[in-house]
Amino acid sequence: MEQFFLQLTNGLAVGGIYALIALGYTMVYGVLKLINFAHSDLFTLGAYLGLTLLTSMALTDRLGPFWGTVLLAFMVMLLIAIVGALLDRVAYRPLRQSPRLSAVVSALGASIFLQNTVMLVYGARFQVYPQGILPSTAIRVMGLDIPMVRLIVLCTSTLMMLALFFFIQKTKTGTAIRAAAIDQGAARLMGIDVNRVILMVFLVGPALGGVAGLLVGLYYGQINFTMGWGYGLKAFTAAILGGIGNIPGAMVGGILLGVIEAMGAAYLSIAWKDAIAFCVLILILIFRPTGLLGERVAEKV
Amino acid sequence: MSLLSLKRLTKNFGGLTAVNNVSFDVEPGAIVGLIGPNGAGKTTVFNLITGIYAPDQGEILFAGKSLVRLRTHRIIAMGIARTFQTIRLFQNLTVLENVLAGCHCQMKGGVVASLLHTPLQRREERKAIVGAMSILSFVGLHREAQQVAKNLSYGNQRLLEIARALATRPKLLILDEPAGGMNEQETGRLVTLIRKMRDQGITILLIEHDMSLVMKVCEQIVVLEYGSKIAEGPPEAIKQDPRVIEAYLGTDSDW
Amino acid sequence: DPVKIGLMGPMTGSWASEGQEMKQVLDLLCEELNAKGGLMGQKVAVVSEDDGGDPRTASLAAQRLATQGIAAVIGTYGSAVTEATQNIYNEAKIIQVANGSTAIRLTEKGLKYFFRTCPRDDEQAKVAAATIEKLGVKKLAILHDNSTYAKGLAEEAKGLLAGKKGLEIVFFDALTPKEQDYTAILTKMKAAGPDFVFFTGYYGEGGLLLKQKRQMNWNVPFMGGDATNNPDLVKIAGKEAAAGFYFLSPPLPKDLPTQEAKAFLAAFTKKYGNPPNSIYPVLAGDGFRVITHAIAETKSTDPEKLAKYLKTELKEFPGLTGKISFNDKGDRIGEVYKVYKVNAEGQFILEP
Amino acid sequence: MALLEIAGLHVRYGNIEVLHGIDLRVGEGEIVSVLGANGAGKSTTLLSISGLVKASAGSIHLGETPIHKLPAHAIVKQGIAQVPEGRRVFGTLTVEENLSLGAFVRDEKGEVRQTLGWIYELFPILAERRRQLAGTLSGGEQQMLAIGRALMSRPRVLLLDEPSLGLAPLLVKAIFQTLKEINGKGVTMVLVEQNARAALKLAHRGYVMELGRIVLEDSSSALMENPEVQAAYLGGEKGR
Amino acid sequence: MTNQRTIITISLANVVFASLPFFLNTYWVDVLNSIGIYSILALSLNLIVGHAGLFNLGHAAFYAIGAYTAAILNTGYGIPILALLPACGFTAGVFAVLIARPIIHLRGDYLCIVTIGVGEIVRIALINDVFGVTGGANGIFGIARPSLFGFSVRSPQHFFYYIWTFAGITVCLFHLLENSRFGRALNYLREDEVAAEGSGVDTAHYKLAAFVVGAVWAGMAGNIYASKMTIISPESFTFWESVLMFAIVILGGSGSIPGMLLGAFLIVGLPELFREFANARMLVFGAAMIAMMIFRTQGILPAKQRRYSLPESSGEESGTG
Ligand SMILES: Nc1ncnc2c1ncn2[C@@H]1O[C@H](COP(=O)(O)OP(=O)(O)OP(=O)(O)O)[C@@H](O)[C@H]1O
Ligand SMILES: Nc1ncnc2c1ncn2[C@@H]1O[C@H](COP(=O)(O)OP(=O)(O)OP(=O)(O)O)[C@@H](O)[C@H]1O
Ligand SMILES: [Mg+2]
Ligand SMILES: [Mg+2]
Repeated sequence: MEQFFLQLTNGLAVGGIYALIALGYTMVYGVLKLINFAHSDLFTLGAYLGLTLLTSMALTDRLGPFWGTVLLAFMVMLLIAIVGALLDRVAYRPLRQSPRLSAVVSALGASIFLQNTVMLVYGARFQVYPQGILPSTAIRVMGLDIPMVRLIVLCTSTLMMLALFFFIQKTKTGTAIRAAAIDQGAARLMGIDVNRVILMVFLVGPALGGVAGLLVGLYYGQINFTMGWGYGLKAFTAAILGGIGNIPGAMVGGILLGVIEAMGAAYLSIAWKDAIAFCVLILILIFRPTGLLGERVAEKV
Repeated sequence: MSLLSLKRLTKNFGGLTAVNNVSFDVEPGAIVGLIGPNGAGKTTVFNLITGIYAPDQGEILFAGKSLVRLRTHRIIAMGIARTFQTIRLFQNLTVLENVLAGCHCQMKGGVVASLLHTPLQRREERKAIVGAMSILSFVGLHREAQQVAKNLSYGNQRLLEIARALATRPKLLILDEPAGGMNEQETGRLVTLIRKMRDQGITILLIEHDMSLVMKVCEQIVVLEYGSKIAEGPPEAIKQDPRVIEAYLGTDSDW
Repeated sequence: DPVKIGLMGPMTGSWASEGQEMKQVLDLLCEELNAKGGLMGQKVAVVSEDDGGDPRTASLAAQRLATQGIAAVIGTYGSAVTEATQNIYNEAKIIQVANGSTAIRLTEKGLKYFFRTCPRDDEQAKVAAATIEKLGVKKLAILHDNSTYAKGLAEEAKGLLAGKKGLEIVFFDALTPKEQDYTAILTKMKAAGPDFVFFTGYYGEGGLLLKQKRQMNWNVPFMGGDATNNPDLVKIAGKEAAAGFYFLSPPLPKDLPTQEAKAFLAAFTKKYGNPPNSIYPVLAGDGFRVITHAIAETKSTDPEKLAKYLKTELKEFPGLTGKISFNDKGDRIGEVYKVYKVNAEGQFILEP
Repeated sequence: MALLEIAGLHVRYGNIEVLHGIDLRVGEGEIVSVLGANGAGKSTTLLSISGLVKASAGSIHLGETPIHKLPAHAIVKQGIAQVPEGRRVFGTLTVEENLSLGAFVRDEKGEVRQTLGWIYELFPILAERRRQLAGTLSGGEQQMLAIGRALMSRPRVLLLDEPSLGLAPLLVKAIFQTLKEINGKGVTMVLVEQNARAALKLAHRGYVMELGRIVLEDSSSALMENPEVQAAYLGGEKGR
Repeated sequence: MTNQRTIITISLANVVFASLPFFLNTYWVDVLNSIGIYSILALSLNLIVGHAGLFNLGHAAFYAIGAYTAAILNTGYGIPILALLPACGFTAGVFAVLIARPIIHLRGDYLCIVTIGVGEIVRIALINDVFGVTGGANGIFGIARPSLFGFSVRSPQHFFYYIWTFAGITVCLFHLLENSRFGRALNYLREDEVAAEGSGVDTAHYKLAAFVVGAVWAGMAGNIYASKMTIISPESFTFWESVLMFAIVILGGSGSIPGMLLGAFLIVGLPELFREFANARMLVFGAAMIAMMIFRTQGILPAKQRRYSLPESSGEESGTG
């Protein structure tokens, strides 16, 4: 039983990170129907930029761990958002009118490019975050030691997701994003500036990915230039699991995937953990072909 | 025996009953119109016949055989062809290839025959192209045969849909608003075409809101409202039917 | 014409850090050699190719090197990658000295021109088993990462220890490398109740395991294979968590009393600002030194002569990682492995 | 002074030119109908007014403002709304969400609500289906939604591309009636219709397009008397 | 006649290409071999992605199944590797049926993630030495070289002719396949599934068939790869491999056979050309990928419309019967 709860909190924390990254995939996908494979490398870049800022500006020393980290997070979000928008400008915008899969290949190229940029700039070795920025204590809940960091990670990601959810569902810009996701031409006829919407998406999505990178760095302390692939694949899986293009879906998918993995590792086999996660995914999709909260299908014949 | 007969057909979408206990028959060689206000369930009836939706209740018999729960392509192979309310062509393929899609179920060549281009396969292919071209001439599109479908004008796209449907050699052809987006002149040509098809022995069931067309070509009309059949009969009777006038035609007797 | 020595290593991809440092080491040694006048009156040049850490790319890299008139090739890191190139070099009659490929079967094929400066997995497994027995372990957990190397080592050790009296292997499984959260595995392993854990994977995962183990308040001692020999392990885990960690490794240059090792360490640190991070690039350096020594001694780049020299005449060559001799299969002879332990300051201390 | 003035408009798709110099004027408060065979370029003309396709030459002015250089969303802000060909409702949004998107350029919440109420009065069936996904509406229902959505922005100029397409006869009448009323409130309209008789009955003036050119321009009544127009667009016999 | 001209050009190009091993050094010949294998893989994936429009990012799974079938049966039972060619295609095809059947109804990106998942499951299964026959992470070594009538294919030059003969046959067969009822049916379902079904095309059947034919060829490519490398390990069948194949299809111009060959030249060949850039070579490659896609958004050699020679008497109107 103890194992179960430990694995659960563990799965939730990892799932929270998957979900944060998944949101970036889902947002871009929703509007452009593009699987932004480079998103995972923006996540990596977020982790590295976070490290640079952390060590060069000593924010946490000056402002204390809490406010320092918050400020750091905002700076990382800002920087990665800019990179995201640039990426769109350079690699995706010229492909707006072309077949969907062309942009996917461009995204793959961008992913290779970004990953190797990080390698060349920061070196191929592991980089290590300074210790002790996030509290290393555990809190006792019902006789179980649950590390604080997990709660922090889970709370941060949940907060960001909720904020995004309200932004998309309740604000005018959010509605514009959803409309542009369905039919860009019609959206423009409503007076929506589609280019602004896309820019918005490429600011917000990568920003969330960047924050996820920072969280990973702070939480695990170790980052490397190839870490994006693994997280990216998981996050993309999570986005699909929840129903791609669907924001609550990405959250549910991410958290669920984290928990499935943890449970698979705990009760079945560690070595087969990823295979188990993919099997569950396939099973779910066989029975719910558009994911758990999949897009509301509205194709009328 | 009727060619097509619907028996107490019902289809629900969530809480909405789109088709409610509808029965009617289509006799061989007839031209039957299905009319009714928007959202009455006409397209849904077509989708039930062609297996895109499965009915919640009721029976659909085609030449005595039940169509319920058959996959669409099987139903097509049995001799029913359709066009769609919103045009659904293979936009990036040529006009000829669009028609060849209709020929598909007449042909047999499988993977291996295709890989090796066996003589049998080649003969079959030849025959299909000849057939497709004659259908294109029949609807008047043979000059556009090698054009990409998306470059056709709207009216021609509608004709191409009909050509594709004809290529399946249907006994029954069902047309969902074939005249939508056509002007008078084009509608006139469509009327001729429909009659010509009937003369070839094809039974026709059509949905249309253009009453001039419906009253001109249909011999029998079925009227739906809110999913239920409210009237059935020849055009003259339907024109006079007070319920139909109230629900659909309006009092103005322009037609 | 200069004497060309090939270097095949992972310059990109997941193992890029190893390959790039291999190049640093060889560049340094080559410079030093040229400063001393080169070989047979010629300059020496290092020709390096990227194998991407993947067998197919490696086979192309090998073909490419094979056409460039190299006298010998150093590398590469991964066993499967090396294996994909062995035939190519062998058919082209080029001496290959691998530096990180420890899989046993590489030298069991009887290839004439293949050598390696790293010891084999069974060597290491023997030392590991002996150490574990010496420490009086009762319940052992073995964790690998499913890579050729780690799994091979884990299975060898398991084979050697299975059936030993008083020792039970309570856990044997693999983690997925390149992930960051291993608490699920640690939690599961802890439930099996081992009093000692042997982790055969790499330092990145090793550091995280130590760190996360400590976060769970679990105090079981860990031992790693030679792939955990990397100062980054301590950085990743943190000094507190890394303290008390054992690992096996060929002796580090800093622990060698020889002149060569000390000089190399100083020169490397001077040129690149830090001591070498991984032991494998240093082993690549040994490969380079052995080969260039053989060329100097035989005054020839003829592979037959070189191979013969290496197998029969080279004895106790003072390498950067200790004395080097090769047996007939091309394997390095002698007890190479030492046991290290991390102290409270995070330094690697040679166990007596 | 014309409210909307198109001069020498050329439009090309890729390297095929489909409009070869269109001149079209719409006075304030006028309804102008555009007739023409399939593929004549009627929809293209409307799309270029809205800025969804860009002119390769020529100009479009709304009052004094040249709008052919503006992006589509800015043109909507200028008060031009369109009911596009093929309806293009947002299929995975609800009816009500679609309608509120129609009012995207408007800020005053209260007035928007009022307009919404008015639309529901015009098309009661939409009120019934307000929570249904637009994509599952029947063809005619979608057409109503598209018209309602365009009206939500309270446009000065309304561009209608075959608004009667797929609508039941009763409803066609009702919609033309509605358009007349809206026009009475000062909304200027450009109406592209295959149902030429109804269109000319409603419109003040009309244009006839053929193969990307305007070939005829006259008052509606004159066009209805024109034998060529009668033959091509009104049907030889007594049409609808 | 233009037709004759093309035939002459193609034959000439073939002769020039076939003489390449006499001019190039072994390394470049081996690069061409790699390109050949990827051409075959891309051609097979092109059926699934390019023609049927099914988003498959797990093609390496079929490739792996073929390679492992060859390796296991050859090293374990001593069956000649060349004789195993059909067997490899067969197992990969059977695997495709088993896998594709339940997932075939998934649309677009859902199918994509499932194929990625299948690819990963296969790779993980190989690493974990499933059924105890795959050799785990070590893989399988000692695979025999192909030999035909006592002639053994050994050197890269030999493999050049072996691989490119196979690739040539594949090109011819797939060209015929594309220009037939089968090829068209795949296009119909790519364009509009509902309309295809509504025209009487059994869409589920053709989706499955596309997967199977693609898998069969990938399986045979796996056999060739295994015999060329003589050692295979799971590292050669990662997600990255699937990505490469996919990139070849799209970059080359999906649906176009010449596109596949050119795409393979670019995707496999460019990283080799970029060796000059040392550590930055993949960076340059990534940038090149973006640039090529932007300059040729439809792919480098996009598919052309099929042309049919029409019957003479298509002018006058005739009946439908
Ligand atoms: N897939 C679906 N999900 C939910 N409701 C649906 C679906 N398909 C149709 N409906 C509803 O069923 C009713 C009947 O639709 P149908 O398309 O059959 O109408 P129709 O008679 O063809 O109308 P029109 O003449 O406007 O095309 C409509 O109210 C529509 O909203
Ligand atoms: N996106 C496009 N790409 C290429 N050609 C197009 C495109 N859209 C329309 N065309 C072509 O431009 C011409 C004019 O088309 P348009 O849609 O404006 O005609 P229309 O008068 O509205 O006809 P309809 O009555 O069929 O709606 C036609 O020949 C059409 O084939
Ligand atoms: Mg309908
Ligand atoms: Mg139009």
